[in-house]
Amino acid sequence: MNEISPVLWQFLVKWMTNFALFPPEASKIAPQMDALYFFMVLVSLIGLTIVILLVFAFSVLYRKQRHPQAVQIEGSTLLEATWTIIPLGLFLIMFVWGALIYFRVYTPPANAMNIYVVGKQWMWKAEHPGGQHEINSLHIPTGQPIQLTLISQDVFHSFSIPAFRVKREAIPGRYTTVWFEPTMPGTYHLFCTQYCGTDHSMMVGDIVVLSPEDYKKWLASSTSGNSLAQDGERLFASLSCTACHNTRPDARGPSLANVYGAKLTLTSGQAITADDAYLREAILNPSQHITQGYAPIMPTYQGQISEEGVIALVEYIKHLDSDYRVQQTTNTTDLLPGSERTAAPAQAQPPAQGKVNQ
Amino acid sequence: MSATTLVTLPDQATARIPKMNFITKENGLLSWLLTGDHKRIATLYLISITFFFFIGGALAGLIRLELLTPQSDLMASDTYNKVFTMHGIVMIFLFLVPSVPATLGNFFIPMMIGAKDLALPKINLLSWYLYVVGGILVLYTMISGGVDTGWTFTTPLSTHYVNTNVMSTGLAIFIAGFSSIFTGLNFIVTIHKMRCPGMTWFRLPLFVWANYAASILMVLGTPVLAIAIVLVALERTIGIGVFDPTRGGDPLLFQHLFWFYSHPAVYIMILPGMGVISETISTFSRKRVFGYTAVAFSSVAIAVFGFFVWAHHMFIMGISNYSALVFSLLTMLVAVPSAIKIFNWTFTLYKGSITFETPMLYSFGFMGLFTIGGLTGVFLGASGTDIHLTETYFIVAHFHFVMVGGMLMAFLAGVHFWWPKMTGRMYPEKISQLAALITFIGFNFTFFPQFILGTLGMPRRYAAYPPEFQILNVFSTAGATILGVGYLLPVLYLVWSLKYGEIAGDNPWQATGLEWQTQSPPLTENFTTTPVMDHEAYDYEWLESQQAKEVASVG
Amino acid sequence: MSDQKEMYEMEHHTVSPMIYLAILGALLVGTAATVWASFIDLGEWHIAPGLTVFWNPVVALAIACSKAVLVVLFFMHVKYSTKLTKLTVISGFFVFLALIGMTLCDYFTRAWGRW
Amino acid sequence: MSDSRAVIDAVTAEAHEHPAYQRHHFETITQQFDATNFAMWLFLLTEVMFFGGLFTAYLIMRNWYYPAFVEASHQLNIGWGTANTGILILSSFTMAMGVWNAQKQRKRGLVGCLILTFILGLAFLGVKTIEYSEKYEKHHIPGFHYSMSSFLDPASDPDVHSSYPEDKPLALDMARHTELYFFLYFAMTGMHALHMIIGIAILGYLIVRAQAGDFTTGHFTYIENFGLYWHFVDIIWIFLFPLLYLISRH
Repeated sequence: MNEISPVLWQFLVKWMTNFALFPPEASKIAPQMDALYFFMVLVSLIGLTIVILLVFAFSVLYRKQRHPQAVQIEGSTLLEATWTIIPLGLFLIMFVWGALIYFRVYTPPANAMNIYVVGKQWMWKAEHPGGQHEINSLHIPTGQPIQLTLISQDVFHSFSIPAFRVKREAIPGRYTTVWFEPTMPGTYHLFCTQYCGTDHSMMVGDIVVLSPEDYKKWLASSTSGNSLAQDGERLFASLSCTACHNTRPDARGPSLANVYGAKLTLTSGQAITADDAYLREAILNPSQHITQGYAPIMPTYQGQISEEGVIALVEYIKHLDSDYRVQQTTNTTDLLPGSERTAAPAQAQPPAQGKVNQ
Repeated sequence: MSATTLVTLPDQATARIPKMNFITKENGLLSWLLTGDHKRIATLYLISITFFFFIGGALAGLIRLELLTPQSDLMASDTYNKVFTMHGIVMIFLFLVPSVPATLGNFFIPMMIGAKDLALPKINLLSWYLYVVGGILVLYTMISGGVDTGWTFTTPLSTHYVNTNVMSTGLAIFIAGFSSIFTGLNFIVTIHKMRCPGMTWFRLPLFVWANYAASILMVLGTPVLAIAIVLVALERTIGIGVFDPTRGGDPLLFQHLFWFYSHPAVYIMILPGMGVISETISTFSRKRVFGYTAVAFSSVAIAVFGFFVWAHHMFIMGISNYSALVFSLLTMLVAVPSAIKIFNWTFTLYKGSITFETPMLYSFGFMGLFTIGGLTGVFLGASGTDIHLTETYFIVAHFHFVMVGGMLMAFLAGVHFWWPKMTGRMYPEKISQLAALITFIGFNFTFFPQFILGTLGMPRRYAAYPPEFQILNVFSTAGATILGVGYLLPVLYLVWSLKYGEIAGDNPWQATGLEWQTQSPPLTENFTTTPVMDHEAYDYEWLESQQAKEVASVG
Repeated sequence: MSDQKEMYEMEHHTVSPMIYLAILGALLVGTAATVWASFIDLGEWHIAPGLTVFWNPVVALAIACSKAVLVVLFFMHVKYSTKLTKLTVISGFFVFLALIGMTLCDYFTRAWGRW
Repeated sequence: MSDSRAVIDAVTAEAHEHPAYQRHHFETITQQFDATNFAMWLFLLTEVMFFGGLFTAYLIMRNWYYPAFVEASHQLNIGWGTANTGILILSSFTMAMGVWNAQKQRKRGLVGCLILTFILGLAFLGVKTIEYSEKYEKHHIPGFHYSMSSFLDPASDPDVHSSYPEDKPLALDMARHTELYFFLYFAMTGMHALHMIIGIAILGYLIVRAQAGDFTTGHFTYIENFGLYWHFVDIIWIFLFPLLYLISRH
């Protein structure tokens, strides 16, 4: 064999040694997803076997040589009902099971660490809360739920990590989220799976899952000096946002302290929770997102700030406590998982400022 | 009549092709190009879609060759993108959508219901011309540099980020879309209004039911694609857009409109194929289709439910989770009629008298591959697993199992089945059985590894991929070469048989459809007198008594 | 034979010009009504915070629908047509609503929950 | 099943001669009429779905950018819109009368009605041209030097401002979205006008044929089917009028 075709031989050896039917299960959701997957494979195999066996058996038993005269049968309501109801039942089980997983994957837990990801032709840019920027790679710790807030700067992209069994499209003009909890340190593939133009197949990267200790080391070694919120603060100042958004009694805009997670009432009477998506929209399309009691005087920043800039601003506003000076001193380690949450206001916390809910 | 075949051919020494038939009626190119005869238009369609099938096939070959190695070495990635885009556009809009309806349906629906022609012959011819114009525009696109948006034209990629021939492709699809609308419209009218005396709805062959269901989808779905394409074109030209997020539009709206057509479109593609299978399974097992009504209504059910599932293409694209829930549930419901069909066909074999001519082999191939294709569709319809499997090679494998393993197998089954009727001559049996086998093996070799690739996470539309996926890709490419042989063979021997095939006679398969009760090739008017349907569909006892009567009267 | 004649009669029912005239009148009155209604503030109905029904569009569309129904039934002879034609009209309307309704469902439920 | 029954009866009857206008592949003239009529209805269904995409887009965008859509729609002149609605309804009436005349085989009546319909159709397009040219003058045609000044500063547009004094200046980010309104306005009315133009062209042809007496011999299928098309175009307008002109007044 080896003499006949070394290439083929190499191939076979390679195949036998690397053969896998599914990628590693490196996140908490992966085994759950795989359970459903294997259930489906099993059902499919059984179904397929039944069909093949029946076709084969009938072909042998009722071939013309053995069975020269066909017996005309109209049908059988009972049989037909059987193969309507059983598949329907199985499909409905798959539907419910699938929907449960779907909701799990797209509903991040409250204690998740948030990382922003910007997709653009043809690279992924990840922004850690501590100000670490990465391109086409993502370093994350195990044992910690991680939420990705995705946005695209141009066309549709899709952030896919097969080893985690999660995938979410980064769409232009809107945040989408996905979360996962890595369980196994290692390096995994990151793909862009939504066709996005010429170098679509180059828009790949590595997901590096580290143990919490290694992750801390990595954070320390790759910090750019400023946290994301600090970047945001600079931007906040340079865009003169403080001219209106301040705590003075005659302020033209609402104070933004503790605004994140608060329930706001807009001029249209609509009640809305100030989340990432709201903050982004309020910066880019302010007139639709004016809090009740304020005049629609805020200019739009569409086209003036990049998506990264918006992310920095959102991150800054998120961490604005009543006195934003406190935030200025926040250093990278404060934003580590665990300590971070104490700084950010909890979801259900009522707004501290009276003006917000007038 | 031998024990292993049901083919009954007339005595070859004395048999002649009837002098008067639709082919010999008139001569000259113009008599074809200006014809109103549905059989001639079907022939024109058959030739043109075969042409485009091989163009699409050649592009598929290039894709597989490129994927032989992990690097993008045979082609640069933008060339690769153009190649797979053109492969998709040619195969979907110029082959799969018109394949069975416009050729076999066009030819046989009027004959099956005992009519002289489709209700609107001029519209029928017009729809062929629209198809040709669409095809020429696609060829023009290809020659003048191609287009690299993918066949899905995802906005804002197609509107603002590519500089290739989106406009001419869009126009091509717009025009080809109207071709398909007119075909569908013609079928619906014909089936409603042109049935011969006695041909009630429940005496219609299931092929007619299936095409009827597909036609509903064509008529109601295609215009939405047309308007979506118009909006894309307007956005590219005057640059204001409902699909452009930077101007306040929503790119997901394009997805909604696009998939409102393009999901039903997969049923447009598969339903007529299912109709073919109903005919062949019944004929070669000498039995009425098991549960005729269930099979008929399952076609209609697929057509109706098919309209309400489109957003399952958008589960991970940021539609609301609640509507994902609804669309996922409806997707599960639409899978059921297909399961019913598969089991009904299987039980048609029960207590039959089965022979294994080529159309039957293709039909068996269809049943196996379509079962896999359909069941893997459920993987993608369940919203949870869809997250992992969508946009990977799993989905590529899934729709190729349905479209190529299902539809193309059915198309070949149908072409072989009706070849003697269309041309008056038999195709060579042994080599065609071999071709069916080669196709089946080649197909599985090509597309089965892609399921594993997809599960492993290999994204679709990648010119270059991580090296660990290479082995399976090599298998896939190797299979594709086998598949290529499987598709070339029929062209060769079918053309050969036009001159050298055995003379088939009126009804070589002893089939019951009205189309078999007239001469082959048929007269321009199809029947000498308007037939009267006085029996149920697939009534083999009626056929036998009919033949007994003939023998008696001749004797 | 009688059956066919009946069919023929049904298909070719000639609507009397008086009916056409009456429909014309109704359509013009409808147009006047809808324009008139648009100049009046018909108010709104707060079902829940953020969910309000404005009556003006509802009334305008209701009038438009009734006008369309009149045109379809009388000018387009659907009232005198076969069940098939009626079914065709209804199914077209149904799929049209499915397109709009199910697409809007997505848009209206996007704000539910935080994704 | 009734239609196939009719065919049986027709075959068994076969008493009458085939009229000259019966196409060879139809058994009876009733069948021919039914078939073409049904085909026309199916074609109208495709048209409904074609406009369906635009209506969907309009509803979504109006919901999102309500203030922009309201103020942009104030740019439309309700007077012209109402006039056009009246014209189109009247033309639908004359068309229906045309069909009636064809059924009753009255040639002069038919030709008269068709000509009236033709004139009313042209009148509609004329009014539309006036409206479009107003938009052109105000730079409200999206994509061609689009100007937002009427919305950023309503007072700069005294004609409209006098009728809608309560209109407030829109913020820039909202004013931008008026362009979407006008895009949809032009897409929908333009698509409708295109249907009108096609209709008027066909109408011209039908008038010539009718004058030659082709449709007053009992063969009025063309007239009837064209009537369906014309009424359909009318119906589209019946919906466009309130959606674009009226519902944003309050």
